[in-house]
Amino acid sequence: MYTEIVMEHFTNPRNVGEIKDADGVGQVGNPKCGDIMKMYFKIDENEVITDVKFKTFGCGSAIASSSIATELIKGKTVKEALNVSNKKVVEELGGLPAVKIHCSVLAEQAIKSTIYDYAQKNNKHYEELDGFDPEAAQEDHH
Amino acid sequence: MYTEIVMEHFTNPRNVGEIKDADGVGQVGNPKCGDIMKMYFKIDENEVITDVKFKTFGCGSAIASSSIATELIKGKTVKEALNVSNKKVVEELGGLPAVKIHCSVLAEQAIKSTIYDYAQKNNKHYEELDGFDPEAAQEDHH
Amino acid sequence: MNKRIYMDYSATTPMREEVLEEMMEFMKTEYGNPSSIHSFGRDSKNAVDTARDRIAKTINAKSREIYFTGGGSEADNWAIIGYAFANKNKGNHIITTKIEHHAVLHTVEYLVKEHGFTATYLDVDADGLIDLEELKNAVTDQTILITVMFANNEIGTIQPIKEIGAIAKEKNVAFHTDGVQALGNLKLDMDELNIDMMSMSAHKLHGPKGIGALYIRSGLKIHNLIHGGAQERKKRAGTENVPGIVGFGKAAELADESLDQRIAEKTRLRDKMIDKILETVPYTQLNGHRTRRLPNNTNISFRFIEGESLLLSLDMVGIAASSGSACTSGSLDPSHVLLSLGLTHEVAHGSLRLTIGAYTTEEEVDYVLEQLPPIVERLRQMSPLYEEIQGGNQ
Amino acid sequence: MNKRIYMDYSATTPMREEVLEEMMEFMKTEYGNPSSIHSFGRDSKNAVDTARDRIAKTINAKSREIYFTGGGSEADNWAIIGYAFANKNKGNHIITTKIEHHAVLHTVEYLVKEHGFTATYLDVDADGLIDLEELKNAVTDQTILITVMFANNEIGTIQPIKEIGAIAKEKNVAFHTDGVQALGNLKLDMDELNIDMMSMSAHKLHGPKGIGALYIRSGLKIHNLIHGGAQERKKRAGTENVPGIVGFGKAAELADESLDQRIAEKTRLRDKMIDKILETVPYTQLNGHRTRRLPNNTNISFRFIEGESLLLSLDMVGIAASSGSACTSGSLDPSHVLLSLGLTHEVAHGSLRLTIGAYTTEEEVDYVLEQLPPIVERLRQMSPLYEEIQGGNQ
Ligand SMILES: Cc1ncc(COP(=O)(O)O)c(C=O)c1O
Ligand SMILES: Cc1ncc(COP(=O)(O)O)c(C=O)c1O
Repeated sequence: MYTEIVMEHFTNPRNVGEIKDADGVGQVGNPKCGDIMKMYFKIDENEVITDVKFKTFGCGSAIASSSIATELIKGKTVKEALNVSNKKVVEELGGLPAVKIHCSVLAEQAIKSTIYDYAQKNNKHYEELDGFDPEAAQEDHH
Repeated sequence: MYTEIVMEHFTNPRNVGEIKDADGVGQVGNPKCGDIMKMYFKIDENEVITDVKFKTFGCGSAIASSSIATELIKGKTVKEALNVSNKKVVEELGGLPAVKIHCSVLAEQAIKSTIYDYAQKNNKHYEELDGFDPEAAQEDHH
Repeated sequence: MNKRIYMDYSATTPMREEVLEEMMEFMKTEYGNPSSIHSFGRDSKNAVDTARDRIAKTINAKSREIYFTGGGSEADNWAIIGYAFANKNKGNHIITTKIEHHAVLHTVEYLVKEHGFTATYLDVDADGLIDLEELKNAVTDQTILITVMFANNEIGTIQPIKEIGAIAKEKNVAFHTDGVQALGNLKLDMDELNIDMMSMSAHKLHGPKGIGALYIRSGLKIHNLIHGGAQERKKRAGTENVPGIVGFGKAAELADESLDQRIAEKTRLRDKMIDKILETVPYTQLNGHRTRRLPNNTNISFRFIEGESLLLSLDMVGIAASSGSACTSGSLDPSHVLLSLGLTHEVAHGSLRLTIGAYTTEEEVDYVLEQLPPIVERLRQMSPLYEEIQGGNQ
Repeated sequence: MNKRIYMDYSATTPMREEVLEEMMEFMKTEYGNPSSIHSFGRDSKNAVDTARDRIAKTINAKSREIYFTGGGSEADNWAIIGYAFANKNKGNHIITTKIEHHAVLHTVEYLVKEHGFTATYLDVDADGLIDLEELKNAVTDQTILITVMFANNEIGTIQPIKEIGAIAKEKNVAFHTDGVQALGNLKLDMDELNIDMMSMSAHKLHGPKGIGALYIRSGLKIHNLIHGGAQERKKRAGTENVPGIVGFGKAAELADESLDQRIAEKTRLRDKMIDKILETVPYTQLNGHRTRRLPNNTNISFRFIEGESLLLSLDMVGIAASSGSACTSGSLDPSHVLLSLGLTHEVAHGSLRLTIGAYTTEEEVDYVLEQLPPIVERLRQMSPLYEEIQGGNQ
């Protein structure tokens, strides 16, 4: 069902945890659907994401997607992080079953949602976030 | 499916053949239904059936029923032969499958039909034959 | 990790050795078609007859009331569709429950959507039991069939079948029960329970897959579901799956032997499992009735975690189990059964079903009890929902 | 008499050793339910996928167009009932033939009798072939489905499937064919032949009993026959018969290997059998087309004798065969197929079907050719019908 990479990330997820004084916190999904992803970013003055943590309630692929997504953006700039698509997540995981693609979408949205929070707090604007609605991202993604 | 007695009579049927100068010849059943029984009787002046032969087109139980029926009446009087019922045939065979009971009925009717022929030729009357219709006995017995 | 501990006996079971042994002859030398009159065919036919007798005996029915099918789902479909079509002149209303297996539920829904029938889906209480008064009140003059499962495959709850049978009889409505999980786990008596039709499936009781049966009370009017040859007294066409039938017969016989003793043993292990888990892991709840439940069923919700990741984690330590989480079924919602009990989506997603069987040992149960709590804790540590609660508790 | 010579391969076949071998793993250790996500389940699921690929390849279809069923009869019922109900808004007319297997014929009759459909039953000529013009003329604006069998199980006649497919396509009507006897005996290509649905059954090609498949062209609208779980991409519910599916896949693969060579060999033995019997036994006739017939089928009527007694006599010398006589089916009339050819009841009663398979040897054929004539003669000597003819000839 899952690729070895997915299983490896599920078994040893990178960057699990919280950041108490995070510069951005975002949460997407909802318990009704069975997936919630929460991310915490530390972002420095150069808009580089210096630290990332996540917590995920969800299936194996949701946890693996969170793990790989946080790896992909750690050390990257906010701009770069905003360009990490769900396709990229799927690619890096070596593929996901069709019914699990939404987990990768959730990961993409968790990144966006966290940066949105950072942008709000710091009065920043990123055109990649135009039209992004953090409320909607808490709805059903199936 | 069949009892050993049925199979034995099917394999080694008694009294197969014809009697050229028979005193009575009867035939029942028809090819449409897949069973025809023909019997030939020699009957002496004391109304004893001294010889019996049969020919049968039909399934295993039809052949076995003919065989046992001819055995049952050989050496018997006409009156006794008229009292051989299909039940008796089934009994002697150690039973027949439900769908094959009609074969034993056919055997009973073959006896009647042959005696009917004898009675006609010799101007005799047997009350056991009242109501017996040799034409009808050539119809479907299923 | 080479350990493989199977705790998913309600999904399917390994065949007993004696079952496979009896099947082998019919897979190797006695391959004849039972409809054939030559010796190959007659030997197969005798074997089918013996199997039918064995199953009939197990459930106190007559042999001629047992009809083999390709599985439990076919039996459910046949009972419901076959009875509904054959009796639509009497009425078009069917009563069932919200917690039936999909083989019943989707079949009833199909009749409603496509063939002009109407249905009442009875609610269940928090333990998964239907209300007998509600059932009685649901019967109208259009009602032709009541179909209520014997025991639920997810939560193990056993319905008051005898009482339902009595109501059906009193109201002159046919009563079908899905007995797939009950056969082999409980004592079943068709006459005592007033059952008109019961579905069975061999692979749930250490028999082969792809073979089931429908008990149909003598004289009941029912259309065929599978038309064709004269097999199964003209009620179910298709060359008989002789090895499967033989295996089913043997499995039923074995299940019936020392049934009481095995029920007691399974119940003991089940209770140990339930009690220990509820005791050692916080934020848990048992799903299904505490005592009126299948002797082999443990179903527990672990809050703040999702079932699929729990199953994967258990699988990595060699434990095979199942869950009512949506993620395990490919559907959007978690188990309709768990939701019918009143569970929230979140709690339903975090359910775990552990079902034991003839080969389950005490060591296996102990191993599960040892492995499960740290796995749950690890997943909770990753869960944002647990974080909230922990935060709140601080 | 310990000799057992099996000449009834069209009724069912022994499993090939390689088939049983592949099944064993799934009957012993890999017993998981393919719907389960743990390792037991995943291994089973992979095996099911492999089997599906193998069967798809054999008939030049896509894997996702193959749906497993509990046998050939279920496949026929599903195709016809499922398609008819799903398309009844388009029309209610079905075209079939008078020589279909009962799994088709009784299903069509059921739809006519109980569900408001109408049907045309095409005649066949003396060889068992339908008339394509008659088919074309039978299509009305109400016609939704043509179901014509690929090759007949009794007389072996192969229909002009490609031409029928072309007519169906031109008239925009779905085309189902019962391919149960064709698979393993002929080269089948779903695309080339314009087939929309085709029924298959594993036990006819040295696979296990109780497993079949329906090929359904992608996009075709069809109702489920068996509702319930999400198996078979939600089209056919029920826990997968994994060993059966694995065995079917292997059997299909083996049948496809060196198919041409095996067709040639079977054809040679068949022709020897037909020619020798017609030559050595008087008052005989071949049933079915002389060349457009299954490579394994010999069907001959022996006048003046009845089929069951012929079968019993053959069985006593160890030969297993079959007949179209009424006595062998428990029905009142001889085979509807033989009667449709124009045979009288008497001649139809005297039919014998000898069907060969992968294990048939030249010696077996020779043994049959040696045993058959004296048996026929012996039965004829007992027959009053033969007496008449003999008398006439004197
Ligand atoms: C032409 C044909 N169709 C359908 C069937 C039914 O297949 P099964 O007996 O596997 O259900 C058979 C064999 O019995 C057959 O020969
Ligand atoms: C209660 C219940 N009914 C019906 C079924 C269907 O049986 P099968 O999968 O053998 O078709 C199952 C198991 O899957 C079940 O647990």
